[in-house]
Amino acid sequence: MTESFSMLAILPELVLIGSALALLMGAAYVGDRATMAISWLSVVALAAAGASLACPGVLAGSVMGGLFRADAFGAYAKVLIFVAAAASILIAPRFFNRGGQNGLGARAEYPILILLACVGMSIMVSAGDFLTLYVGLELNSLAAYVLASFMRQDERSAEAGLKYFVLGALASGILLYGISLLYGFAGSTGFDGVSAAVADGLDKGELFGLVFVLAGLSFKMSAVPFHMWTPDVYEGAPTPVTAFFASAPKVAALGLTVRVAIEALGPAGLAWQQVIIFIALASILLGAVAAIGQTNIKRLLAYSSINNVGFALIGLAAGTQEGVAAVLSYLAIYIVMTVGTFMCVLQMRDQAGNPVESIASLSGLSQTRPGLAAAFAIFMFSLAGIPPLFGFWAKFLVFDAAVAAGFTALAAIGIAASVIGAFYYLKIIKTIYFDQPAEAYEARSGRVEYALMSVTAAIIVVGYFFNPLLDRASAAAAASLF
Amino acid sequence: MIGLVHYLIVSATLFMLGVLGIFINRKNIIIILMSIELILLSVNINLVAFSAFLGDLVGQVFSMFVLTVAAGEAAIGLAILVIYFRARGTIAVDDVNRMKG
Amino acid sequence: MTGFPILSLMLAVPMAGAIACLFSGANTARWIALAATLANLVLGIVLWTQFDQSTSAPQWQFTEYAPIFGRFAWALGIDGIALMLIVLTVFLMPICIGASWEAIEKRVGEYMAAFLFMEVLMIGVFTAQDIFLFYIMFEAGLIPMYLIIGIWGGVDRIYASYKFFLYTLFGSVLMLIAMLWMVHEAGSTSIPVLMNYDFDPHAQTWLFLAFFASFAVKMPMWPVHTWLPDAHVQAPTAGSVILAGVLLKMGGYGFIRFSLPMFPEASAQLAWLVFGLSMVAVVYTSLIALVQSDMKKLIAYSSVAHMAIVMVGLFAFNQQGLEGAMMVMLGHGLVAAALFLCVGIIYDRLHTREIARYGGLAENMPKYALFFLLFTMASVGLPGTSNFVGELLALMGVYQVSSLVAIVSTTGIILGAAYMLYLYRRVAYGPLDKEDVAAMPDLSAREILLVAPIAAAVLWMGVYPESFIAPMRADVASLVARIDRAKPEGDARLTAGKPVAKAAHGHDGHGAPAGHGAEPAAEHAVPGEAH
Amino acid sequence: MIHVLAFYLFAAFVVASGALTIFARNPVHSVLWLILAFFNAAGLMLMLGAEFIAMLLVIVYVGAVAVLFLFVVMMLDIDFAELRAGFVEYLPFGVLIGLILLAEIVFGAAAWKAGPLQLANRAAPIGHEAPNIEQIGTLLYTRYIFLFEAAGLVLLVALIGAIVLTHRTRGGVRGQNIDKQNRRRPQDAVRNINQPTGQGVEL
Amino acid sequence: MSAIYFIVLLPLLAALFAGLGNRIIGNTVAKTVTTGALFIACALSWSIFLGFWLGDSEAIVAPAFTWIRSGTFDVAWALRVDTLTATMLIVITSVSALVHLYSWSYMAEDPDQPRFFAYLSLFTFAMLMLVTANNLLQMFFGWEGVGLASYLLIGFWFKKPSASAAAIKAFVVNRVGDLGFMMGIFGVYLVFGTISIPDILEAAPSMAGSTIGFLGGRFDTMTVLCLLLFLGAMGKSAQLGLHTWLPDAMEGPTPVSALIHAATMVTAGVFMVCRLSPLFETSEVATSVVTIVGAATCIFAATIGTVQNDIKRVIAYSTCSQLGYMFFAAGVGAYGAAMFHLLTHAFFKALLFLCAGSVIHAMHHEQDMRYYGGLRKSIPLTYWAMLLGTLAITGVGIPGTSLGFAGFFSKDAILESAYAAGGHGTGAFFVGALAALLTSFYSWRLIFLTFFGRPRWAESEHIQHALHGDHHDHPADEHDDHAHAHADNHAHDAHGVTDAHFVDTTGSGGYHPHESPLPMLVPLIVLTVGAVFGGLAFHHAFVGAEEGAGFWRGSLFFDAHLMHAAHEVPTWVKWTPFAVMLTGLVLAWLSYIKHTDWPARFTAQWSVLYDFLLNKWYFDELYNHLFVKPAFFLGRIFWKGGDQGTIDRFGPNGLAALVVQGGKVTRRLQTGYLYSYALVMLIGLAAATTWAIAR
Repeated sequence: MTESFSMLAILPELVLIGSALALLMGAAYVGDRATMAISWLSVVALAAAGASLACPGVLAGSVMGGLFRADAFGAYAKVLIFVAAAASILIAPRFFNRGGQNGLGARAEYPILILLACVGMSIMVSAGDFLTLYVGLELNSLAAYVLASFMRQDERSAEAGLKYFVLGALASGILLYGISLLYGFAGSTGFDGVSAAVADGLDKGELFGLVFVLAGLSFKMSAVPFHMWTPDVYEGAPTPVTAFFASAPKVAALGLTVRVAIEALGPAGLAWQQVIIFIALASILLGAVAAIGQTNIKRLLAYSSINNVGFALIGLAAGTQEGVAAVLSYLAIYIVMTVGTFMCVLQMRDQAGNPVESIASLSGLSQTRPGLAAAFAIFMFSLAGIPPLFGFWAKFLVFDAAVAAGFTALAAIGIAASVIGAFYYLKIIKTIYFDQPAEAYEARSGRVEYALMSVTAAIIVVGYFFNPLLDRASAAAAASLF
Repeated sequence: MIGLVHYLIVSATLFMLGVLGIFINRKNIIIILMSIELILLSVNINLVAFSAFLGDLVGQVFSMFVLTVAAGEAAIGLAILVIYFRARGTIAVDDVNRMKG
Repeated sequence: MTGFPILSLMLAVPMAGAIACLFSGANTARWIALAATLANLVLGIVLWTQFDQSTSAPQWQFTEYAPIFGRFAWALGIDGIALMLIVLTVFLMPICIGASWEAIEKRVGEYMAAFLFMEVLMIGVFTAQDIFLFYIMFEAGLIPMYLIIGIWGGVDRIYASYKFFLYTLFGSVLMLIAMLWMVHEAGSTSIPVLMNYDFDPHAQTWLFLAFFASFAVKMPMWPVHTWLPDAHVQAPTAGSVILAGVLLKMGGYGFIRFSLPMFPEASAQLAWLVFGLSMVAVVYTSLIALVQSDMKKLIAYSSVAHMAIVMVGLFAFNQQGLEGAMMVMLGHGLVAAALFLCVGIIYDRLHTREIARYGGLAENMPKYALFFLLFTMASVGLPGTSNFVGELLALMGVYQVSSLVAIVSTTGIILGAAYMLYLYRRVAYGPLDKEDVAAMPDLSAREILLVAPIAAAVLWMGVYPESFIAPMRADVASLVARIDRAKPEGDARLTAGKPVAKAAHGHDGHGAPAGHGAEPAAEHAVPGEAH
Repeated sequence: MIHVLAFYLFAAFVVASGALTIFARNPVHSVLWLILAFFNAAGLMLMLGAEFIAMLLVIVYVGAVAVLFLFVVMMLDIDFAELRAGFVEYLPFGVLIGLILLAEIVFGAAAWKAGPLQLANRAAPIGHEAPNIEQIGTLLYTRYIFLFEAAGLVLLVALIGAIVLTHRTRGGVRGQNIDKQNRRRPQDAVRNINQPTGQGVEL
Repeated sequence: MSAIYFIVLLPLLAALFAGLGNRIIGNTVAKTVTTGALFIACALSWSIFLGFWLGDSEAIVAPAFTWIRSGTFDVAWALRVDTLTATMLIVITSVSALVHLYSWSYMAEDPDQPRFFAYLSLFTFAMLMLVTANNLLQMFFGWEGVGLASYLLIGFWFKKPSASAAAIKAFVVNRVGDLGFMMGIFGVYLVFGTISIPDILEAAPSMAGSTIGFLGGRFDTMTVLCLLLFLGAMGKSAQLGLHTWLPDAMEGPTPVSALIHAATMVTAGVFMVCRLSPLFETSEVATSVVTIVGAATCIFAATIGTVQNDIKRVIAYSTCSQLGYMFFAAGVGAYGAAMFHLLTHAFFKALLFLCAGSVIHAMHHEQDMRYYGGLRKSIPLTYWAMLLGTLAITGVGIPGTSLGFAGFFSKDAILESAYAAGGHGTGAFFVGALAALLTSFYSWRLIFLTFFGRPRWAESEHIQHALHGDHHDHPADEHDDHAHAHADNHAHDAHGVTDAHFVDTTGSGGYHPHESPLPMLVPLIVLTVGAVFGGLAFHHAFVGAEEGAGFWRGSLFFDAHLMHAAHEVPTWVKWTPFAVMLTGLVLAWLSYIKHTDWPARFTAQWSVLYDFLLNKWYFDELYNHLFVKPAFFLGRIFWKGGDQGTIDRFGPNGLAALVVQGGKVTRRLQTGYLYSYALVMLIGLAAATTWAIAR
């Protein structure tokens, strides 16, 4: 292993780390006055990191003795992560400046923590070894714990952070325990080694390790039954953070799960597929059922994200290259929808500019803010998976993969359950379009939010034209795992 | 003789104690944090034991990383605990349920 | 055919109109919508006239193909069956716009946009040559309809809109799974290719049931019809018109385009299910229609009964049944649409759909009464009107399969007469003793412009249905040929006659049946239709 | 023999003190039990030949983490008497589940060596030519250098997090401003005046 | 012979013109155009008929254009003219033209005259389409078209609830018959592969004796087909079981009753059976059924006719009864006789109805004969016309000679044929004879009650209203006993009878009926001519054993042997009709002239029988309980209990409630407590581990 080679392979991470450190120094010296600049610089850094993926030699394959995989799969996931992270950074200043009940104002640590979380997620999706996985995951998690309780004087934010932390730590404990079992029984922490070990028969210890690892990863993905933290954390965390949680870490966690499942546990397919199928169906069902009756939009979106993870996992359950490609496409579309939806949520502010989260306050939005209402409706229909919006295509792909792999019954049950999900998305549209107008929201929208909302909505509407591109990208990414 | 399985049993017991510690007490969040440390300890015992019996150093290296991260986790956890206490004035587990449903 | 992408243009025109409507004021939106729908009507007529009906013509015409969507393609093309349904759609759309001209006062731009979008999707459903493109268009129709019912609907619009949406969605999703399976099996997303692919008969049953779930809800068939009365009643007039006029036809179109040609064995095997449900539907919903006190609900239930006749026609596996089913769909599209318009016209005046609130309208609204009567009679299936031709052929078709099904389904004409005339009696006949009813003015010029074209079409279709059957003939024939291998045997099983028996009767000479042209009794082969 | 005895001693202590950590009423006691558990665990590790990890455990955990806990417990001036004693109502159920899980894990763990030992997959076999710490060091700084740095980032995040969350500027506290101190010049601070006699001093 | 196009289309064009022009063109134009068109059509029809009667015209088919083509099913619009059609043409156009004319006066006060005339012309068009049909479907078109016109005309005074109810009843009951007709068409197509009438008639004998599966059983093919088609005929011709609509149809204006419910439409069934006679001849069962149904209807309707008080209802039941004659004539194979009776019946029954209309007109829309009496002096022309009509219907004539009124020839031909045919025919003969007795009785009863005795109209509310000058001019309320609005639609009211204080010495209450105006009388006179001489003129052609075949020229199944046999029946058979006619006359005379207390005594003595007859054998009640009420009841059950109570409750609503409930449960599980979250995770983990162990 030549070091220069490896350094190029981790170029995106290096870019991020470097800029995070530099910006941290800057923030320490200039203070919170520089928040805007640091935010934009962070976005630039993310863009640079993303762009660096295009450098020749970055996709070096397995480097550092198998610890790190700089492949197309990782690159694909990283692009999604960076995009989502950039969006979360951009929308934050306005929220913290005006929305913080405690008047703390925007703080420079926010973009930096996100950058560091991105480093963690980058490492996660490129992990080729359980040790890499663990470090990346913890880097991300620690930043996430902090971000969840970022509005530290807000009781709910603190509670969100606390719950997230405790349960997250428990989950990583479970994960670690599983890793230790796998290590002991497979004799290696490397994915290749584990793969080689499970290839010649799966003994009980390895199976236990597998179960524990999947349980730990399920927590990260917020899949049932390890989802319990999600609604509370989504509700309590500051909205930009929630937007972040709902997007980038989902990609990282799902990407990681896919990689572990295929690269490390691939030969034990039959075993983990059953677990994943159960998790997927349970997530779809619970996400749909529990969302009904929610009154808080962020909470509802939390259940929605659980629901969506279930759908994405159906692609993984297929266990085929096509299925993995479907998961990746799903994630891309999901990111666009989620970011867009949260842009809409961020514009829910009362006349005084304070954030509003109750669904009832959306009543009659179509008459007071038609543009916002239309965007909201587009995202809701899309999340419900109604064509011709792009969200349908995401579901289409995973079900296609499942059917192709012979899981027709799974696909049928899953898609039938999606109808339940449609119910609560419709409820929001109903509130927006059919009900009598409630008190109007603040008329002004943040330019960034509005732009992002419009762009994402446009993508959702004309998404099918991206199909060839998306198909090619996700197919290439998936191919690198097999 | 003392074999690997002995260590694994000790570790599993510790693990279960840690997990139990999280949900059986209503008293104090700090104890929950300590339970987490117990879980990590059990993992470390596992790793080191496997490392020794496999004759492979990776387990010990892994264990070091776990230690490092655990320290960081503890710091963050306590920080969150502190701000929670500041905001709510309590750290009783029973009181941490402003958000539910 | 012409290289000009007329089908894409027919989709683009209302699409552009819809976007324009979203951003314009009320009055502008109305005119934009009218212009767009009229333009599409013109295009539809062009399409009809340019459609090659000769026997040597290709089945699929005006085809377009552009693989721009990755896994599926922008593939359009029509046969005669689709052509007629498109013509129906473009014909009804301007009428819908006109019907909403004054009735819709709030959020006109969005309303018109929803309707135009609806038109895009309806035409899209009928033109799609790619199975996934079809599905997308098919499902997408839920969105505008949901909004139309929910925003501009009646008192219980929210319940109705939910029910409409979720019911139909639930039906459709299983179909998607079946489609995915089929595409993997056959390796093509092209509908024409799939129509000629022979699926394993065992798999066909499942596929058929999955498609059935979708189309049966859409049709709607008993017992999954209950969304329809609610949706119809709560939708604004034009919404009901489109629902009854075109949306229901998508189910029938689905059966004719997918279920029958793709799964002939399963269709034959499960025909008893279709027949059973349809027979129940005819009697059950007709009786329910009899006791309704809400006009729209009554007509909605009558739609269910009519659609049941479509179903029996479709599963008759012969030319008459299929053409009859298509004709019922077209005829019902016109007649139910017109009846909803008629209801809408008086609803606009009195703002109630309660039948008991009306009475004696023939007195003060003679023109209205005339049109209403015409449509009532058409709905009843009076010969000379559109519905008769279809019902006759459909029932005739199914009679060749089962006389029992035919006879039970035909009771629909008795019950249909009962509930429709009972409705007409309560609305138009009787003393004009309510002041507010008496104060209602007769049809305005705009309203006459709405109903008169439908009336003309209803009569045209009744008197010279050849215009409508001819374009479909070759396509139905090829479908019949396709499904012939699975054709169930009829219950008639006619035996040969014993003409000798007749001689014993003892009459000779003058008694010989000497009909038109007394040719000697040539040996009369039992015609092809009878085995 | 001594080996077995030592194992059981350490094992018993680590389990017992772990349990007491959880069940102790007073959080301070809990922390102390935790420390004891760490010590015994370090003993177990020593027996396994992982000297460095054992030392690390004592230094890092006992020296830093546990003390941190203790510090926080003290700092959060909690009225321990008020903390409700007792356990949640579904404790038996939870414990039952826990025991089942434990039994299952043990069952699974006992399967070790049931299959062939996977020695071929080892990434870093323990050599005998160098002491444990040296081997670990070599490994850390070569193969695991990237992750080692990343672990540093983890700590950095923890640092930033802790500061971001808990640091607050209190009113009334006079902090030291080094920059200001450094910029201070004598002419700013000192005023030379010719003090006439017989007059009061002007301050 | 393209005249046929004009004959058929003129009424249609006139109808469209009058109907669409309606109030724009005004009454006079509408009346003139429609009546004019009908008279032209009538003239053309007679020219065609004469061609067949006297000349040697050949049957032709005048094609128009394709109607329905589907696979091998090919139906074209075409107009067929042969003797049978020509006969129907003259019946239809003549009666229609006369009724048009009659309505000028009768409907003079109605505000909706263009509509009325449009309907009349529309009816005529439909009827013509029916009789000129060359295939079963076009016949069905006409069939339904006349049904529509009948519906519209019965409900012409749509403000009266009874009228609109009667209209619906007529349509729906007819639809029951149509169900059979449609099934018959389907069956014919299935069996023969075509529905062209000449083709199926030609092919029919070859199918005799074959069997077909129908509703799970196996039956003789031709029997099934014939009976299905006959069901249609029963509905249209108000045969027993499907007759209930006809008496109610009298709610329509009287000219309508004359045209549709006496002369033309109701005979369509007979026409159909005759048109398809070769088909029916292939099935003995079918002809037997036709005979039995006809005979049963014949006697059944006659019994009811004897006790009705409404003048129009008496005639309506009489119509029903006469239709029964026609059917059993057809059933025994005497199709010529059936058609003959159809023809003569058209004249005398139209005459009777129009006369009744004239009476009603004179009596200020009083229809109850109990309030008539002694009218022969006030309205002599009507009296004489009606008397002659009655002589015709009762079949007065001298057996063995060629002297007699129209009904004499036709009814005797039927009875003799029935007797000659033997089998069921013999029974039909006796039933027919008994019915003839009753016919005679109720016809004379009508005459006596109306024109003889003392005036009894002082009690009539209608007359009262007329006298008291509640002159709201709405004929729509013609029969409405409890309505206050009443018509003074006639000239005589204009000159002040209103002031006449009535001294109830004459029973007239001071009201003096006047004879109807000329447009009403002219049709009466013309029809009287037909009723008197129709039989004499045509009996050779229609039923003559020798001439018949030459006249019909194969347009129906003409059984010359039977006709011969009919002429040679025993003398007592020939005299029976005469005898029973006389008996009926005497009975009526005794009851209503001589001993006017007899009827009251009879009703008192035989009240059960009387009520049974008065209530029309309780058919309406039976159907009401058997069909109408259960239909509404079931409808409500299906709606409330089925759709709402079961399908929705357990279907969408049930699922939705289940899901919502599930949502509540899951939300309750989401307690917000850390430890419960951890517990759930633990349970998940334990479950997965258990699965791993068990695997």
